[in-house]
Parts: sequence; C-alpha cells; structure tokens
Amino acid sequence: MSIKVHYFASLKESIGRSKDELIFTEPLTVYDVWQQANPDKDRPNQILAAVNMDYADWDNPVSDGDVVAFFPPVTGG
Amino acid sequence: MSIKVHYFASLKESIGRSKDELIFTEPLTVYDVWQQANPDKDRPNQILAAVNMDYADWDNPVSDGDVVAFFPPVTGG
Amino acid sequence: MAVTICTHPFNPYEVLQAYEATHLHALGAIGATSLFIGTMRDFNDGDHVKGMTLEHYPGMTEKQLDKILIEAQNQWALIDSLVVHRVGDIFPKEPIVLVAVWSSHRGDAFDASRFIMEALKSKAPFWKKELLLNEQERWVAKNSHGYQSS
Amino acid sequence: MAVTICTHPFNPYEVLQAYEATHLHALGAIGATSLFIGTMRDFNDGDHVKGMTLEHYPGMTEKQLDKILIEAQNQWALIDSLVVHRVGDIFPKEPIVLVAVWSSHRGDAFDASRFIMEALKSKAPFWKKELLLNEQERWVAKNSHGYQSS
Repeated sequence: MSIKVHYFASLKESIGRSKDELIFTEPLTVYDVWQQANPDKDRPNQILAAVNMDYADWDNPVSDGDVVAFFPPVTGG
Repeated sequence: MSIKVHYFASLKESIGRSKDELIFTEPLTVYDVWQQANPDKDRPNQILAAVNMDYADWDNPVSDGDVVAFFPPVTGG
Repeated sequence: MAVTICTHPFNPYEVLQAYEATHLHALGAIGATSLFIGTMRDFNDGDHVKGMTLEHYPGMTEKQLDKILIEAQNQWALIDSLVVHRVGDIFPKEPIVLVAVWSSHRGDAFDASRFIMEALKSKAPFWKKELLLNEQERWVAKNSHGYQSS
Repeated sequence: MAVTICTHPFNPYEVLQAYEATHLHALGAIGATSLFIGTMRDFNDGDHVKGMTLEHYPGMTEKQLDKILIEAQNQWALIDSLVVHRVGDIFPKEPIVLVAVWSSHRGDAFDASRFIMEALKSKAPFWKKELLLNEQERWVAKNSHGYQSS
C-alpha cells in the first residue's frame, strides 16, 4: 500500500521537502504516517493534519492511496 | 412666538396637509403643539416627534422659532 | 465620512470606486471593508410590488445619518464610513441603500456596518410607500428587526 | 455559489458586477447584499510589510471553501454566495479576499457573510509569509479572532 504525504508553509521549510511517498504493509494512523516519514522528529506543536483534503485527527486510520497533509495553522483571508 | 410644524408620510396624508405655523404666547410642549395644530384629533398611535430635526419626547418644551415634526415609524434602508 | 441622498438610481460599485479614489488616502492601513447594499424586492408581505416612493425629511435625514456615523466612529476603530440612500421613485432591483465601512481589522468593520444599518433602519426619517400590481398604494408600516430572518 | 482562487490582482467591484450580471437571475428576490473585502495592510505586528506570499493547498482550498458556502446556505436563507481569494505574491492595498452573500433579508446576509469569513480564516488552507522592509521574511503565525478589535 502507498500513501502520499504533503507538507506546507513553514513546516515544509523546516522539514526541507514538500512531499513524501510511503510504502507500508501494516494499518497506519495519521500519527504513524508522520512518524514513518519523519522518524527523527517529534510531532510538532500545533501542526494540523488532513486526509484527502479534509481535516483529520492524528489517530485517524489511513488507507491505500490516501493523500495525507501536514501544515501549520492557516492564515488566509 | 411662532413654531413651524411638519407632517410626513401616512400622517401627512391622513391629516391632509404637510405643514402648519402656530403663533402662541404661553410655553408649549410637543404635545401642546400637536393639540393646538390638531384640536379635533387625539394624539395618533405610534407617531414620533422631532424638534429641530432631533427626536423629542412629547413632553419636551418647544421655543420660539423651533421646527416640530410629526411622523410615523421610519421605514428606510 | 460622508452621507449622500440620491434622487436617481446609483450603481453602488461605481460609487465605491469613486469614493475610494477620492476620499481614502490611508489605503495601506485598510485591512477590512464591510459593505451592505439594500435593494428593492419585487415582493413584500405576500404581494408583488411594482415600485415604491421613498419620502424623507430633508435636513433631518442627513443630521440623523451623520450622528449614526459619528457614533460608529466613536465606538469602533474605523478609517472611514459612507452611507448613500435613495429617495423618490424606485423600482425593483434598484439599490436603495449602501453602507460602507473601512477599518484595519475585520471585527470593527463587521460590527460597525451592521450597527449603522440597524440604526439607519430605526432612526433615519425615510418612509416607503409601495405600489402594488393592482395599482393600489400602501405605506410600509414598520421595518423588521435585522438580527433574525424575517 | 462559486469559489475562485486568483493568482493575479483582482478588482472586487468588477468581479461583483460580472458575477451579478452572469449568475444572479432572481434579482427581484434580492433585498440584501453583504460584502466583505480583505485587503493587504502595509503594517502588521508592529512592522512595516512591503509584500507577502500567499501559499495554499490546491484542491483542499476549494474543497474547504465549498463546504463553508454549503454550510452557510444550509444555515441561512441565501440566494447566492461567492468567495474570491488571492494566492501568490501580493502587495499592500491589493485585495486578498472577497466574500459576497445575496439574500432576501439583511439578517441572513450579515450573519452568513461573517460566518463565511470566520470559517475561511480558521479552515481554508492558506498561509501568509510576510516580506519586511529589511528584506526579512516571516510566516504569519496565526489568524486573530474576528469578533473583537485586535
């Protein structure tokens, strides 16, 4: 199974890349996705998560083909 | 002393005129102005009063040269 | 700060562009513009309406609207504000009133524009007489409250 | 109902006139239009700002804004609603966001436009990076709450 991961804004800059692709066999949560993609980084403060372009909790499960995104609080408008 | 009186909208139509001029010698209130200008008509329900283009209570005094207006609830906007 | 009474139809978007071009100089300080446009509906109180006449009290209208704008300026941090109101014969789809508020932050602009609109509805001496489809005329009795659907 | 993401400056008054001419057919039913325009200030958090870059999450932005407009349409009696939002490089005085709501009665229009604006500020995935006078860049940390002056 594979999952695309996107990073935005200041998080993208601090991580140094805008996307990852994860291949996995065990069921994952959003939090697992963060950890597998960033094994050396704790879950950052205040970072939000989305699955398939909807906001998601960090313990939400993810499925094959899902797109997961991590980003800081939004500041539009 | 003299006072101008103006009527507006549906009140003007029911009274049949848009203005009066009152000559008087005794101190008057807004209510007195109504009565002297319309001796045969009770104070109509919901009618508002203004003195010199500011809202006034019916027991407010009026002075020489004042302009008094009577009109129904406003419906602009 | 300006109050204008119009005897002819006006295009609110042209009025706004002209006003901003000539009156607003601290444009870099403006973060929020809140606008309200009231237009004439062709339906009211269950009847089709084909036109209306808006009577007002010249002089008192301007005085009351000026007071409302000053009260808004005193209560919120506004950069500028504007009211334009039609009088005379008005037809469906035509704008009746434009309220515009410019401020640095959106909370002030939203609060003030709504305050100005409600104050105008309850204090500015305008009166609407509707012309119905059957040629009957009727005075609108009372403005509705603006804080709930009605 | 429409959501537009713009990569170039837009004139909100021209956008509104074009939208009303092409999308609004029940004009006689419209009594109230509530508009909000957010523009870029040249000052933020005590510093002069000479420009900003607005990043967004293409796809999720439109999805979230659509949801917000649908939520507003479900909650109030609206005739139509529109959001236009800039992305990319923006300079002071340029519009960032336009929210427009058309309804029969003013209470619905006022309530819905403010709701849409607050929901957009808290849910639509946009991020502002400011360019200061000394060429320093900084990400805006968090939007302020819109129900009080701040």
